[in-house]
Amino acid sequence: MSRNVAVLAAAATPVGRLQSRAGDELQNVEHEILGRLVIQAVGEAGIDKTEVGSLVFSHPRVYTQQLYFATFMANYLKLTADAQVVEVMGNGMTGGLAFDQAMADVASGRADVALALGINMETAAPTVEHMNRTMRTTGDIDFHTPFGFTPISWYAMDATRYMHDTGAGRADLAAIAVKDRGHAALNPIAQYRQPITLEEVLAQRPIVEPLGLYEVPPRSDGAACIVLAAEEVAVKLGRPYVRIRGRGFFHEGAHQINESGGDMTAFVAAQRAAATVYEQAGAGAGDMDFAELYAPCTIVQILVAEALGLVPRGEGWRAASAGEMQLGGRIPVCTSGGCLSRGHPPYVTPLYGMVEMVEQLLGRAGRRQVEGARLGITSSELGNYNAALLHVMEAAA
Amino acid sequence: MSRNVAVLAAAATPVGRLQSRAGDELQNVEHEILGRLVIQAVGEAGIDKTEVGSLVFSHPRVYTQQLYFATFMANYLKLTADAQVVEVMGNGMTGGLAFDQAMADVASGRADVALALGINMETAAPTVEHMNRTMRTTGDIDFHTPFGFTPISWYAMDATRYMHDTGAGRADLAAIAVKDRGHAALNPIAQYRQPITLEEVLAQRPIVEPLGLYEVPPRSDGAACIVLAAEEVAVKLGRPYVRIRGRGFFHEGAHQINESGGDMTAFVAAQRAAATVYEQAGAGAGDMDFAELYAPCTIVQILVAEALGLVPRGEGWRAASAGEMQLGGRIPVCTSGGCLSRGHPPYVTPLYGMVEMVEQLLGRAGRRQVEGARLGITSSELGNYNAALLHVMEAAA
Amino acid sequence: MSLEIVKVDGARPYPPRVSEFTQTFWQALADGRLITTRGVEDGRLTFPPKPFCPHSWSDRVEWVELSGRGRLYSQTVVHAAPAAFAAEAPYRVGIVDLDEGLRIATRILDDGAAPVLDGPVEIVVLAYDDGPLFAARPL
Amino acid sequence: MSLEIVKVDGARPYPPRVSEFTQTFWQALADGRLITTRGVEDGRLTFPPKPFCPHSWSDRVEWVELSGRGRLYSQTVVHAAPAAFAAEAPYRVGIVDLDEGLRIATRILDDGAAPVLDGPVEIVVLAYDDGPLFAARPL
Ligand SMILES: [Zn+2]
Ligand SMILES: [Zn+2]
Repeated sequence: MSRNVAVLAAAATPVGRLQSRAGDELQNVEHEILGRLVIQAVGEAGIDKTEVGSLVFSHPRVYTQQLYFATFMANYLKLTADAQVVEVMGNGMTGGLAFDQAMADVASGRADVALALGINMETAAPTVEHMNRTMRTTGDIDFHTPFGFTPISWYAMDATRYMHDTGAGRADLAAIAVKDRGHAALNPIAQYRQPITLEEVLAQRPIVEPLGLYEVPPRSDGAACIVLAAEEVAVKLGRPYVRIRGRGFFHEGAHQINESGGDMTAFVAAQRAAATVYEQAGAGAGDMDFAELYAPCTIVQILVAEALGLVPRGEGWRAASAGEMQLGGRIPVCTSGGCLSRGHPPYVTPLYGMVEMVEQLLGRAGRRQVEGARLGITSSELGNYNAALLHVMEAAA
Repeated sequence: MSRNVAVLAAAATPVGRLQSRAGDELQNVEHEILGRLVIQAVGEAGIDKTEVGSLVFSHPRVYTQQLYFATFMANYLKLTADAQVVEVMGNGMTGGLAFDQAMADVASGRADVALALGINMETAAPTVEHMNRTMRTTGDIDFHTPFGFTPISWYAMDATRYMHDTGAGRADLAAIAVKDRGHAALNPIAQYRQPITLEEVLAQRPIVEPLGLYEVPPRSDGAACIVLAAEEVAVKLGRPYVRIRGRGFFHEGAHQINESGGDMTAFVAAQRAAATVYEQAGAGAGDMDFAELYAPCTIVQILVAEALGLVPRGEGWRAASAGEMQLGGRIPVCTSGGCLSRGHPPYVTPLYGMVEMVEQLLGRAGRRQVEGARLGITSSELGNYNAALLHVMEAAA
Repeated sequence: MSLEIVKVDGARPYPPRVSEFTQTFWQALADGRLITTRGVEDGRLTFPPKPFCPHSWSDRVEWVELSGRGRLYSQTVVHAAPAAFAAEAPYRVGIVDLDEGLRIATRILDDGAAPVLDGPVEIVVLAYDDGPLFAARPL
Repeated sequence: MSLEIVKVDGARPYPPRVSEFTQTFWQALADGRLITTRGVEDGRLTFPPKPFCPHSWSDRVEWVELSGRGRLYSQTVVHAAPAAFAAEAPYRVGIVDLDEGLRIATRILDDGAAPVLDGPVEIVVLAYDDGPLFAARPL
């Protein structure tokens, strides 16, 4: 990076069911929800709207009626920009790419202040119809989809293989769901906050074996806005901020499976991106105080934590069961409650990850605060973690 | 920019009707078309696939069945990337943003080689149905679309106002269509190559008054891939290349109309972006040897040429009628044939503009070669040119 | 300052969405009043109405009634229409600068002849069976 | 090396597209042969078949027949299925490492019991009324 980038503020709606049905007399419209968040976040940052130079949106879902949403929003907010106004799209990485692009605009000097923002509305679409579309996302529609693969079926196959290779049992994976719910119970913007037991998780109906209902993500709507700026802007403002210490990306040139074989549960892309981000940050896995990972299923959280070196390879399930990944443990993971309990509005899920980073690093996470949180890592992904985008951030009080 | 960026090569399919109908036994699939172009462009660049670090795609149309197209393509081509793999979207600016993002990845040092690429397939969708969607793009769906505004209706209102303000007649605008067809006749990848007369243009049925069928863009499919690299990579290769000299962007915080009023035909965003790009390039409008503009209608080409200072404000119609904007004229504009005759596959149209820049600046434009072309400017837009993205490039033989 | 209400048979071809916030506007329109929001602090108008002032981002806004008078800035006739509007084509749309300094886009009611740019227009309510829209009519 | 052809009533729930290039694959499959492409210069296989070698980007490729034998790398049973596949749910899908070193994803035919990972499987043709798919069956 050519200059340091700070995160000044973040705002998000509680995750849940926001989308109106087509016939509803009064409609929840995206621009009103997101507009409010932009004004809130920029206000909290202490920035004037004229200072914003870049608007990087996560592309909205197909259900969003107002198309060319980014430029529509620039008009709605009467927000000029001299760096760029753009929507980015990359599956589960979408929100991460928005953040990353806003960061790049600041780092390169194109903009002094940039917004990464977006809204994901989808819960009014019935799940079986929604899946008719999402099955076309996570696989080759001619050579995978005709067999009936769904997005989370790939993660389920990760689980099957991982259990075979490591000896982990179903309960060892399910422990992640219990832990995440415990975190969500402490997060006011989480979708599911009622604590659950391991027995309850194991008793749920199967969705994609061996994963049951509580081990796969719920359907969620959400919206968020993150304010990034040159560190010199942050310093002038004189308030606590978050400094981005490093960024790593890798795409392994595969989608769901690698035709050349290999260890599917190794999440090679996350390993490679981690090497880069730790090098840039000048810090290693052992230096992280917490991690907010993009992990739509229990198994994914274990595999990403392993790939990032936060827990030993093949031993993540033991770390989870031993409580190492929970608040108060050695390396708290997904203190927000994660995809499973904070909720998973896919295209903005990584932005919710950034929100949690900011809350933790500014010491504003309330009852779920990681004590002494100084350094954290966040992730997002394409496919079955065939690509990973990572950011390491630190508190700059 | 932190380091100079070169364009090494470009490949594109002839613009036309490529999309299959749903029922066709054999389907033209996007990944086969685009995959071929990637291999061709990277091959012509003299680059090995392992050197590519960034893949920036224009988001495909909603008709594209294979979703998460970018990561699917990375797999199809077995192309790893350590900078990013992303789809970008911004209306008529989409292809321009892909190019711009690939450039930024190289400039910042994230990647030594980056691809800007994409495919736009839409012609199998009947126009009246297609417009049911596009009317939701270029306006507020609650406060504009209910009145029946279509994307090109805004340009038509530019024309009405411009004629009122300047005294230009319909024939003065229509002259652009004749000129562009003359250029397209010399372009092997143009969609419409049969020369037309002014009388023929004026005799076409009205589409959005005062514009008739030949003054508005055709429906088109297309695909392109541009190879960008650090200038040091280009120098090492020892072949002619194109150097990017400057980049300008501005969004006026409005969408189609500005609620605060003002001169709608001034294209303020293009004026502001032009000031930036000329400053970065260290060259002015008068230094440009040619321009390849994003101009979906005759009137737009005149107004952008004026906003960029290529012709005097309010006098572009005189310059057009006097032949100044045609090949051999003072400042040839849209030597490719432009949106009207080269064709207009919207999300990749700006990439076709880059293809023309490369052909002209490398002296490979054949019978439509601008003699001594050293410096050129290209544009793309959001809305009714409420935002503009400009690049100035030069030949580096 | 009541607007003329013109009855139109049938439903709106592409009805606007109504949110909890914008319902105030649409209800007023149905009653023959064109209203929008104004920033309380800076007195600046916006259209469409918004729950905040887009100029200053203040959330202190108030509803105000507009005169419904203005001048025609530009216009066109749409011949090639989307499926939703095919039955109405060709139809005239335009851009109007309201006397209060707001630029809006709307349908133009005419007697077939092209209206004169910069000429005065008035806003009328189009009362469809399923709800209101508005339009500008040359004076 | 002919594959067993299993007749399935009805049409494929989500039929693959067939391009001028891939029709060779689908026609062979209908005839009971699993084929793919191999780079002529480096001899490397790819799946699905491609008009170029994805390893070297050479366009010199040739069609070769595969043994249709391999081992099960992983599997799952899909209970929550998209609308297109709802009638078939629950159904088993999996990942197979073919003997030739190619990893593919496909439907798994089983007798109800979970197949053993790393166990041998064979590819069979599912002959639907509207065309073929393939599947793996534990041996
Ligand atoms: Zn105000
Ligand atoms: Zn090869």
